Amino acid sequence: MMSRRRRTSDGPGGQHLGDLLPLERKLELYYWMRLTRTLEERLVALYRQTKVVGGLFRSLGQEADAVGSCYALEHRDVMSPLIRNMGAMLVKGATPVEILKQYMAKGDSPTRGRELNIHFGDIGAAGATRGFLGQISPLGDMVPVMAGVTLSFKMRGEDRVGLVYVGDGATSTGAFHEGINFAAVQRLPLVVIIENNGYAYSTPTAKQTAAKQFVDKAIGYGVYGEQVDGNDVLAVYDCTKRAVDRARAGEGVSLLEFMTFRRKGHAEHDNQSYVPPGEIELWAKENDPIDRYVQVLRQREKVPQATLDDIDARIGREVDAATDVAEAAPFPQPLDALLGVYADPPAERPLWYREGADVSSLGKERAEGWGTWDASKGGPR
Amino acid sequence: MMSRRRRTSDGPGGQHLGDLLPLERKLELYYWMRLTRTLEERLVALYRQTKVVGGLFRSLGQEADAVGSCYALEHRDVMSPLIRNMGAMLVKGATPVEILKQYMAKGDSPTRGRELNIHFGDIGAAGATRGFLGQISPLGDMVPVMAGVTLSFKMRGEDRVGLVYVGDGATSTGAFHEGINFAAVQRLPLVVIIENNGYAYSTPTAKQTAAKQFVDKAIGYGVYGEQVDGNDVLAVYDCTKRAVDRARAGEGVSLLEFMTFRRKGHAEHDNQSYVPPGEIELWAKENDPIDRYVQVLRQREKVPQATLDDIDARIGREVDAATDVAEAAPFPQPLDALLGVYADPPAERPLWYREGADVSSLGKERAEGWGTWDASKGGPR
Amino acid sequence: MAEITYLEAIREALDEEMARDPNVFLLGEDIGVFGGAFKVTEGLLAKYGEPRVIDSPISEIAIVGAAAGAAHMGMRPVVEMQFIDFVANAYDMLTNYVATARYRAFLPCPMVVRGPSGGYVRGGPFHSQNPEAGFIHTPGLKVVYPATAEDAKGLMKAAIRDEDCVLFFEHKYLYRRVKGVMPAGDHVVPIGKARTARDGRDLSIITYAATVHKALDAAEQLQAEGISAEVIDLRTLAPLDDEAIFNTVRKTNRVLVVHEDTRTGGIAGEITARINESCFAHLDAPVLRVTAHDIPLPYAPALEDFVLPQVADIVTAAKRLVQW
Amino acid sequence: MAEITYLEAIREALDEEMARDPNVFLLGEDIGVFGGAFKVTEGLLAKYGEPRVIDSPISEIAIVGAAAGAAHMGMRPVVEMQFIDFVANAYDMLTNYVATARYRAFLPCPMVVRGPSGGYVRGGPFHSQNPEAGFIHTPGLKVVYPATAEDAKGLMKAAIRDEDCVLFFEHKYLYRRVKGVMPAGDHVVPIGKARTARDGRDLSIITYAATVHKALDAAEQLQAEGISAEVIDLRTLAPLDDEAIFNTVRKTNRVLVVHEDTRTGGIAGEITARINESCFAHLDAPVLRVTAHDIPLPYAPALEDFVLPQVADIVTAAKRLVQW
Ligand SMILES: Cc1ncc(C[n+]2csc(CCOP(=O)(O)OP(=O)(O)O)c2C)c(N)n1
Ligand SMILES: Cc1ncc(C[n+]2csc(CCOP(=O)(O)OP(=O)(O)O)c2C)c(N)n1
Ligand SMILES: [Mg+2]
Ligand SMILES: [Mg+2]
Repeated sequence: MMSRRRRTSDGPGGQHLGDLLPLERKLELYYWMRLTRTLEERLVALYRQTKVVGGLFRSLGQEADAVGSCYALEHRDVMSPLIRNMGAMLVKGATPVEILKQYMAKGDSPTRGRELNIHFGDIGAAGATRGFLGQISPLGDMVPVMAGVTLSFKMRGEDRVGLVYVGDGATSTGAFHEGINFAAVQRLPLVVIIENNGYAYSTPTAKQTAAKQFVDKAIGYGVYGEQVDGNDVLAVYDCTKRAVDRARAGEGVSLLEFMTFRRKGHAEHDNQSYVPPGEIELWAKENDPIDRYVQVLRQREKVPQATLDDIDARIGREVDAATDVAEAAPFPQPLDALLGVYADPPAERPLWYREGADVSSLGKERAEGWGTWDASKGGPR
Repeated sequence: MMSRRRRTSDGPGGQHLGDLLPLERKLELYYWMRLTRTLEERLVALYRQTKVVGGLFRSLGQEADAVGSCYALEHRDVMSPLIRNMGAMLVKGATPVEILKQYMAKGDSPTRGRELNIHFGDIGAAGATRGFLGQISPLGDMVPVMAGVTLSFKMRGEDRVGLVYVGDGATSTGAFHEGINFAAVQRLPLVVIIENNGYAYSTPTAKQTAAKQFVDKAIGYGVYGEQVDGNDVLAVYDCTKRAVDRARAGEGVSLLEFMTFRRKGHAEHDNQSYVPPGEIELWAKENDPIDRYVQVLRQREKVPQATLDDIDARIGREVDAATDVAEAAPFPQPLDALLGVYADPPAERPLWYREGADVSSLGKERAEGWGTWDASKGGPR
Repeated sequence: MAEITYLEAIREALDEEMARDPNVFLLGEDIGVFGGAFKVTEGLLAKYGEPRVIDSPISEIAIVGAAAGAAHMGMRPVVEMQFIDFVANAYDMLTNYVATARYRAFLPCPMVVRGPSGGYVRGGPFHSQNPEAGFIHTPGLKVVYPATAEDAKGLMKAAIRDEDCVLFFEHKYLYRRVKGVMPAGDHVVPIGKARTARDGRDLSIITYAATVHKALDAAEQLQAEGISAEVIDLRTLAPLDDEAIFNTVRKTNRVLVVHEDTRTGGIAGEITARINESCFAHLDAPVLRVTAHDIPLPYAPALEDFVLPQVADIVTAAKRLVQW
Repeated sequence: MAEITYLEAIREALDEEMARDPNVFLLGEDIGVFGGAFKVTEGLLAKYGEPRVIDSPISEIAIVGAAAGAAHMGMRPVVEMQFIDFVANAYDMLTNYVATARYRAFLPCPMVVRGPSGGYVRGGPFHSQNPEAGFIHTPGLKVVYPATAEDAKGLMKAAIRDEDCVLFFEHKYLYRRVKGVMPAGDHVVPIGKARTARDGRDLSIITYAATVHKALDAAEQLQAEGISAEVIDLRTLAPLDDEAIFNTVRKTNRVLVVHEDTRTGGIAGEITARINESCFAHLDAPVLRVTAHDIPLPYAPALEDFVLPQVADIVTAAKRLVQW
């Protein structure tokens, strides 16, 4: 199977699927990208106020890749994000309030304070759920799991497609390999996206693979492959839509490589000392996905600046409102920890020395752990 | 990196590395292939006499691939075989006596009765050891381990190369993937051979991968790839030698695919009902690697039949002698089980209820287990 | 009703559950055309067709992960490890992904991971393992390990119907050696309940799987010497049946825990701790253990038999216990 | 001599051993330029250069497998799991390949697998684990888990010099919170020897890693109520220091085992079994356990603190024990 490559989006004459979207939907893409960025900026502020309990992960500069790809899915389809796909989750229906509550470990967060950051989902029957599946930390594991999700689609003859993201680093895991190979052999309706953002934590791509490009792995798995400029939201949409359509038509797995760049550290505490000087600034200046898309909207689509300003303002209000709700939400009660390890029994019993003990003081220590903001550094700037 | 493909050996005009071997060495190749087959046939007889304690694994029809490839190594190089690479082990210096004792679980077998079949090795400093590393059952695991062996060569600047075999089935494991990727990134002097014998146990290649051919995986790992007719011993030698030379020259990892066919079941107890009728017979008739090589030797190299007969007779005597030695060897003593789990302490203590107990009757039950020959079926035919 | 083997009992359970519930499907290496390395799934491909009996690549991570994904969507996957030893390859997927799914994300994960386990068959270090300890240690998983054909069937049916992931260990030494007559009707054995395999007064032997039969042999020998041993077959290892354990302790006041797994870190330690915590006053002697030595299981018969627990060991230990 | 942290003590050990033996090298994710997620290996790339400090792809199977291969050839690899939680991905390689290498094939496998472990840091279910039980259960592996900076250094040096594979758990809560002055000279702490962290008469608290400090705090509180608690820091979990355990039992006759790991299948069970077998007559009370609940570790502080053992729990359990 040949792998097609598009390093950049087609020029103004190219009539690809992204270009053909009506303006209203093109503005939605803008909304989701801008919301992603604004919400993350809000999270940074909350992190510096020590209101984010654990680490904070950014997708700055990668908003187009997450948003454009997920936008190619239907409501009934299922998507499994990674840490830099908050944008994809928003498109699929996750709300800013949910995300803020998760990061702040609130008791009514989607995981009731059990899991951190954007590790949550809403998956099940088409229509009844929003169709995104929460990740776990061990990288690559979601590929086999999404193979199973799409296997169920195939077995039941449901017209649904799956999409799973992995980073350049995660491609090195055994789980990625076993999962995509399994899906390929079974011709499952699955799109696997490799977000090549140049680094895995501090490790540059050259130390992750000897392949010239990740899309070259497609042929070794016998799947359709395509490489695309991940910072061009319309090209990303176009490329993903094509793969999604293939999957829906029964043509099996696709492997897409999105070329992008991680402009922030692995998490907020990482100062990116390993990145050659100037590289981050260059991407910020010349290849910011939102800036680029604003150009397209303003110049090609003739969208007035006021329209974009209105959207920005709306997002500001939404994020403010969400923050208020999330901040006001209660923390979980210690005894809630006992519920639901199994369906049966529905709760664990407290250990004998806790039976009747006063546990109200638990969780008060601000444990400075890995990746948490050091409060002594001061609040938001 | 381009992958070269040779589905068949070059015609009579092709002057490849295999053809250039002096006749004496060409006859060695014949010797090793014939020895492999004869020794395995002896093992079948012993198996049916219930003298092989566990299962029995054959490489019938794959002798060229094991022998021709390993023959491309130097004494100082290190090779890690799989269950169908007894031929490679013989080339690397394993003796028939060792193999017979292993299968019969003798106390002075290379693993003192601890491991089964050809799971044994002799690895360490160049010159002091024969340079083959015993496998374990979990498939794919030897690829990372051989990456480590060759990493030590690179770190110490030793002029040594590693070679590791995997089956078509083993390519689906996470260990294979992580190991070859690691070796590729580190540009280690490692040759990875995929023996595509059409089946993994009962699973045909089409259910193992959606790729057209395994050699297509080379590009995805950024390594040199080549496909070769695995039943043409000279072509196998040629192809492997090229990869070994590349490794020695610092050009990194190669991925070779050998096209062959497993003419016996996964193990002796497997009746191969899953193979389409006629396929085994066709390979036996038209593509037996020894028959094919005899043709080359007789017709192109003008070797008299008597020369081959002499070799056969010598092999018969060697295998007879080895059988006598192996059969006469003692079984291990129960207490030997306690030695050497750790370097320190050098022995475990017997559990208290065994202290001073008479253990001489242990091991007398003929436990009919998985893959063992059912004695009620009678002796060798 | 005719007697069937432990192995056939498992197959019958799979068959009945596949017939009952279209969401039940099988996934594993060589389980389709070939019917599995031990032929447990033989005939099921012919009966239920390919979408429900899937031959997979050699990919334990993918098998377990795909089962989890399908289980989230309402399917009821039953996956085979060709030998349970290879479940080690899926350890991350099982302990990190599957076991935590319900708790961390309210994801249902009803699935069964089954496979031939255990020694006494000259299988060597990688075809003889009893890796249950690592999973009993993992909150979120259930673990069963039947000793009889009846329980093999009934527990398999319960495992398939369970709302959580059940690791189902099948003892390969028992596959064809142990037989039973299946109770009529929908025979389901509840998970979490132990069984008194033999009534006794003087001491309790708590065990499971192949060593249940060794314990019964030992009890027979002890009887001849006037010692009455009760044998408890745990059947389920997670969750442990505390009530059954404590009841037998309160009855005999002397406990021998027997398992085929290696000694250090095996489940006998956990059982001893629970007995200490809950029935210390009822103990007339320490809880003792008969287990495998702490050694990778060797291949040669004399070595394997030395490492694994034998009937004579149980007899010796039981006598010491009653003489305490 | 200046005080250094637990984390710096580990770095010092790595540094000294790399200087001493050219065969020692480091392998792991982001350990080179970045110096590791927690900066344990910071500065070592600059000092020893690339062939000896290798940044690997995200491949725990390959990292552990390659270490084993290099160890066979006489190298002394020290590999980092970025978080010890990910050692689950290499479970097959460690338990099947590495642990059995010497026994089944006479292959030396001197290597160290180290990584940040443990909770109390709001790391959630995949950055807080204590997976030692699965490895203690595996013959052929050694397991250490230091509680002090001095032991972190001395045990790391011993681990690197050991002829077998040592899993070296580093508690991330202690990394920067615990400090010590390193003994002068070549400071090596032998593997397999426990340490009396506090002398006492009335009961023994046997523990290791972060809960050593909780136990010491509890002992302080108990002292105020007139109860004298001895605290034993195991330091090495495999092989267990039976002598130290039995000595403290014979001295105080009352034992509380404390660990941060989940309860069922944790090492407390093993310790209880050994005490039963060897010192039953010396027990004036059952061996009791204070452990984590059997729950995947949640993220929210109130939940995490509820699941994990706290000082108050140790105090409560200790009082019950002395009143038995
Ligand atoms: C199996 C496993 N090993 C190690 C880690 C630790 N880790 C978390 S993120 C990360 C880097 C991921 O890089 P990449 O896949 O490129 O994603 P990116 O962060 O660039 O989006 C690592 C090593 C992990 N989560 N899982
Ligand atoms: C990780 C793992 N899973 C399953 C098995 C069981 N198993 C042993 S051999 C085999 C088939 C191997 O096929 P292939 O790699 O093609 O080698 P061949 O036997 O054809 O030479 C299987 C599934 C195993 N040994 N390891
Ligand atoms: Mg990346
Ligand atoms: Mg094969």
